[in-house]
Amino acid sequence: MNNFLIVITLALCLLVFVVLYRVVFGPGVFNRIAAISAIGTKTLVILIIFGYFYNRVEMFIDISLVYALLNFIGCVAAAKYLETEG
Amino acid sequence: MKFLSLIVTIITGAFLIYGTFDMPEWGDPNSPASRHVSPRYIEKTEIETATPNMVTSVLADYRGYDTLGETTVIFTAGASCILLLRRRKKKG
Amino acid sequence: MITEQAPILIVIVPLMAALVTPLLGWIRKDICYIWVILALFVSVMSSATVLNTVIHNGIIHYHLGNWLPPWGIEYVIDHLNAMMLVLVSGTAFLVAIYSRRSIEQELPEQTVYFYTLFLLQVTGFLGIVITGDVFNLYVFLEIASLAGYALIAIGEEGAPLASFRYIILGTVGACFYLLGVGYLYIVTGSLNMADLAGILPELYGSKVVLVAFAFFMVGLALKMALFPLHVWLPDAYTKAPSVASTLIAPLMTKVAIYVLLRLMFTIFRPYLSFELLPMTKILLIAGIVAIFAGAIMALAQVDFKRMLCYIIVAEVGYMVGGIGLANSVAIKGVVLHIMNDVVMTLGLFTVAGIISFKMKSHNLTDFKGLFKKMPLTMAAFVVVALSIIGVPPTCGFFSKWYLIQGSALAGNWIFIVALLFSSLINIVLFFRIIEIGYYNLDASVSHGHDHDEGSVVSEAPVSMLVPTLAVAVIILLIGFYNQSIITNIIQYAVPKL
Amino acid sequence: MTIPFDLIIQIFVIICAIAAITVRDLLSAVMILGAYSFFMCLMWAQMGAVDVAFTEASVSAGIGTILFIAALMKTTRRTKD
Amino acid sequence: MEVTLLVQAADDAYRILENARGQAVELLNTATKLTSDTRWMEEKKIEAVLMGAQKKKSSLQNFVVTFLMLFAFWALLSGKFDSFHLSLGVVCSFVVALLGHDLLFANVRVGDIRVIVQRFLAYLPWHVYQIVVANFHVAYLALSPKMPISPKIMRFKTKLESDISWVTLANSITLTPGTITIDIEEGEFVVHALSEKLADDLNTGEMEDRIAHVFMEADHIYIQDVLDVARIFAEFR
Amino acid sequence: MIIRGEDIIIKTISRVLVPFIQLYALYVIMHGHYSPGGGFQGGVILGASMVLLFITHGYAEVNRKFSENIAVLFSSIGVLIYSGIGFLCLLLLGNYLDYSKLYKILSVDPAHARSLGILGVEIGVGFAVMAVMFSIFFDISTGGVSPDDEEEAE
Amino acid sequence: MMSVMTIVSVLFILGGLFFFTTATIGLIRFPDFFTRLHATGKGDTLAVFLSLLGLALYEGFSLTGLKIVIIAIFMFIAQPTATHAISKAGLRFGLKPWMREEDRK
Amino acid sequence: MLEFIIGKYNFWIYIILMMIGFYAMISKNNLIKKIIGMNIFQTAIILFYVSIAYKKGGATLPILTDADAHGEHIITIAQYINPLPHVLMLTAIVVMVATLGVALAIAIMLYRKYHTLEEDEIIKALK
Repeated sequence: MNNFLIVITLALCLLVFVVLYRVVFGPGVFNRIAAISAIGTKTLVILIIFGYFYNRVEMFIDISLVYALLNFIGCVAAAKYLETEG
Repeated sequence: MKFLSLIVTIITGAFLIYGTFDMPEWGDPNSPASRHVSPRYIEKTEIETATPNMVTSVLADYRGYDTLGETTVIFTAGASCILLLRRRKKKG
Repeated sequence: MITEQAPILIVIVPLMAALVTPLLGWIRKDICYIWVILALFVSVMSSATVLNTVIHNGIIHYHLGNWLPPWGIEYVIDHLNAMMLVLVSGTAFLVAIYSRRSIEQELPEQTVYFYTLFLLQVTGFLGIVITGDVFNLYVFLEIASLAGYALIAIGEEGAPLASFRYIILGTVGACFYLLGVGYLYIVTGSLNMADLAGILPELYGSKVVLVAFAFFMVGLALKMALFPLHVWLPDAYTKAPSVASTLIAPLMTKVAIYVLLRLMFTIFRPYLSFELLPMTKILLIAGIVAIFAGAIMALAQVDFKRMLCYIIVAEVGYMVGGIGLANSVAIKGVVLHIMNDVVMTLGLFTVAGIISFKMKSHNLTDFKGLFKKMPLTMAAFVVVALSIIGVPPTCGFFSKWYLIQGSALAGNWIFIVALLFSSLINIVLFFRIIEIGYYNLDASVSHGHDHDEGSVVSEAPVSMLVPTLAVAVIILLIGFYNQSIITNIIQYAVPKL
Repeated sequence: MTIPFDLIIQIFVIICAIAAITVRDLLSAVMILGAYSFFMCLMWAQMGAVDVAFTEASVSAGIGTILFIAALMKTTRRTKD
Repeated sequence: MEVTLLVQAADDAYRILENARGQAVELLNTATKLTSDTRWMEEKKIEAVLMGAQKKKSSLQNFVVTFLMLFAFWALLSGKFDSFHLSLGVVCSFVVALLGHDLLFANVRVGDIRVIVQRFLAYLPWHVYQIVVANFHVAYLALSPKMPISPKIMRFKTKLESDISWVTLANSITLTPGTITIDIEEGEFVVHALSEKLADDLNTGEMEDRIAHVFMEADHIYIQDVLDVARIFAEFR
Repeated sequence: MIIRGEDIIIKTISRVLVPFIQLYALYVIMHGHYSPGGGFQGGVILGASMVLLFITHGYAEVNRKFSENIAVLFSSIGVLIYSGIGFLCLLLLGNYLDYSKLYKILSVDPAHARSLGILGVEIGVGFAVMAVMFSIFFDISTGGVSPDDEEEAE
Repeated sequence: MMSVMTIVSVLFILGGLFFFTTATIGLIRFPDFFTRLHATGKGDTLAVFLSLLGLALYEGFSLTGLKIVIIAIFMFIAQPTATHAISKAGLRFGLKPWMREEDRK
Repeated sequence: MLEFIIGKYNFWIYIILMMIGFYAMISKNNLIKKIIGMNIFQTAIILFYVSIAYKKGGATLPILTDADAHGEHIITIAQYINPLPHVLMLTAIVVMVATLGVALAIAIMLYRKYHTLEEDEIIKALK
């Protein structure tokens, strides 16, 4: 099971790498924000899998919850900013 | 200007790399950093402070004064922002 | 019990008072002034108690949270600390008394938060001076810096930009310091100064320690505005509100030099600095360059406060070069000069504050005819100026004398030349001002006629005048009692070389 | 763990850092800085520093980004470099 | 059967009363001949009475329900059931409930919550099925080399009334195949659809009906409103 | 009453989420002993929940619950709780911040007194950080002028 | 018994990975901002949900597993909302949705 | 040599990050870019400290497990990651965000006065 999770994590890292293309080159700020929130979801899962590697999942859940929460808030804040500007 | 700052940056970086040569092996459990002060925190946290999370016990108890300073830093930042930006309310 | 707990009261009373100040501001604004003075008075009394205890009973150790040193944080107060504590809290006390009218004029709306940050700034300085833990020092350095950024930024036109540059360079300095702490931690595993001093000698050959030392040096040089890294200082101090510059200018650089002394003589042994590394040469060259550059640039200024800023740069050169001389006479001179320089800079900036309070600007031409109009202020100014130049009965003479003696002992003649050159420049600078103030009476009278009666200048208000005169008196007192200060305090503060 | 996940994340971090200082649009730079902080947080969780990761996720990536955005709201997004 | 009758009767009564109220307000306005400014104030007052009647009744109830939900959440998070931590939990949820009970249930009548939860759970399987279909659809689009899409923006009006049901509908639309909600303007949903066909699926209104059912809006239970309006009507008389 | 034309979705979702976020933040503060977290993190999350309300509901809604003056009060009180606990230890004849002396008034053994002292300190830190984070956000996002005044000025 | 749960959780996680992949490919391949949001908004929500559910099942029925489910529920609420917020901002900002050539006429 | 390079990759990465931040801080013209550089610079230092704390060989988080907390095993030092650098870094992160707040406040002040965020334009306006 542990090896399986390592493979999953590597695959997710690869996906994150692919999404980073949109973050770095994505035309305009909107694509970047969308890509960043997509990265957020993937890293959320990676974070919990790290918890399994350490055998202390309950410690990592709090972090990933905060992670999800603040990703959401940041996204909303950026959206509000663009709305008021446009 | 850009060129000058690049030079400064590279010099600093080279100096840092120079310092890295003598560092203990990365992640070595027997490095001095892990052997000198921190063992007490690991071994005694439950006995002395009844707190399983060492980070919390060190943060708020063993080195609690640092944390007081840190909270003061936060307070200073808040007061600074008020001083710099806030304008007085118009009465009425 | 009070004497036992006095060390903590020095820091914690201004801190707690700062927390209450915004709440008091809701009730009445005037209370804040009295409240600040009260808090600083307690702090001064506690530090005087501590100094007394240190002189009689030796070094004080205070364990915060009752944890023993390498694990917890401790205060270590020796003679040098105790002297610095009295200096810092005393300066802050005098500036607090002095601040009232100036603040009312310059920042009528922001008085409450100004006083809050004032107290926090003092807390930061005191915390830096008193602590015996390298990381704790960083935390309080940040408190002092943050408060300083804000206090400078609310000044006149151009102050925010100066403050922004100060933030960038100050953060670089603080981060370099933090990096140095990290490099020391990785090879020793300790953060306590005494503990580090015990462990480090075995590691002096290590490149890590060397890099740590270098980063400490660069970081502190940024904070103390040593010559090539001084670029933030003149703008920041010139454009800050006069009370803020009166508080920060005497203390910030001197506290950084105190940290440098701690670092070179307590954490690292002099052996590392002076025998393994060519620190003697580096510091001497840096000091000499700073003295020449500061003096020459001071000569070129037409703005009084800006001129004082370059004098500060030169004075930093004195002290750094003095440390570079590496003998006990010179170090004695350096410690004495830290003390004198705090007092002298305080005196200069209080006078500058009075001038800008009365004239609404701080150009050199504002001095026209001031001897007639505010004789007491100008008398104090003359005393301070004489002291900066180094005329015998004032305190400035003695520290310079020790420095010259030390450099003669070290056989370094260039430093003596630099000192004399700087004194010469100071003579030119201050006599020019005194001349403007004394002889240009007629011009100023006609000047006054042009503007009508409203601009007639009289003596400064009492709350500003008293601290200024007190500074002048202190300068003379230190001059008279310098021998007993040296035998009682500074002698023990100087490390054995 | 035989696979150096921290190295992989560090590569992401460096990409983000370079992108953040080269992008010619401040809002994009700020958002990329947010992503940078989140990667940092991930790395520290991987290194076992859960408390630091928690703080980084909440303080630096969360509030820091929001403060940046609020500041941009009061100023401008455009920049020359 | 009886219920249906009752509901119908109530509905009729409501309509009548609504008319009557409108007339009353109009009468009031014309009769008193107030300036436009004060007339606006009067309308506000009437509205306030209407709202206040609802709020005053349910404020305490809201608080208790919020408190219980929060405490359950706390117990789930904490996982420590000794008396010290439980009492901390009570204090914390009390404080949060005190500050936030008007947030959680701003526009929901508390009495209905059990039914809503029941129906919502019944709604979920269909929703999850839709989501899975949507994902396979996205997968198909992303992987197909030609990418057969022709996006368009469309608008449609909804018959839903409370904000929570709007939000549920909007999020459901976002999660179902080929459509995302972009905006709600004046009760009109602006939807970005990947193709014409998917947009048409939305227009059949199946999802809307289901959500209306969940939030009890198809039932037209307005008894509370009827009573309130009647009372206010009586006051005006 | 639904205000039509405004952004109902984000408003409603944040309205529903905010109490849970706040409770979660309090959980983080209170459980710093057993899991990652503590005063800073919890305080920041509390501040973030306020910020979310501010972003979505506007100034008026937040001002009703937590105005900028209350933020100043809270930040002072937060740090005062911290330094006050330290001072209390001073009064109980211990050194500053020596929580073990609190056992005299808490009737537990010194180790648990330290644990409780840590809890109290964390609560103080949480208050201060929440208030300051909100205050900084308020100052930066509005430029220090509360929107009511701005309207009056215009 | 244990192995059955493990297999189920593995299946869930693999499903999550599959949808993550398709969402990412969609994010890269789709022609414009709004269509990309289709990919992230739908794909990531379900993918996170499935992955977290799989991990929770692997953990077993404990408080920890329930907490993971809480995160999943939170994402389920937050992800569409965030998508909506960005897309609305994009529309208000004046981004033109991409259209096929024949539709443009 | 190769082993040396690979064995300490954390340190190389932190140096690279720090240099990126440092370069942005001193060479960029835009104030916000400078602040971004400052943020990266400080984060790099945090990375350095956290790298110090790490222990290879199955060390776990600096939070006692239930079994260890009740004294069922003897706690060995190698079993837990060094908590002290983490504590220091919590402080550093908070200092970082405080500095960020003040710097942004000053940037806003400057923008209010000069309507630009570029340093050279502000200097031009000052003269």
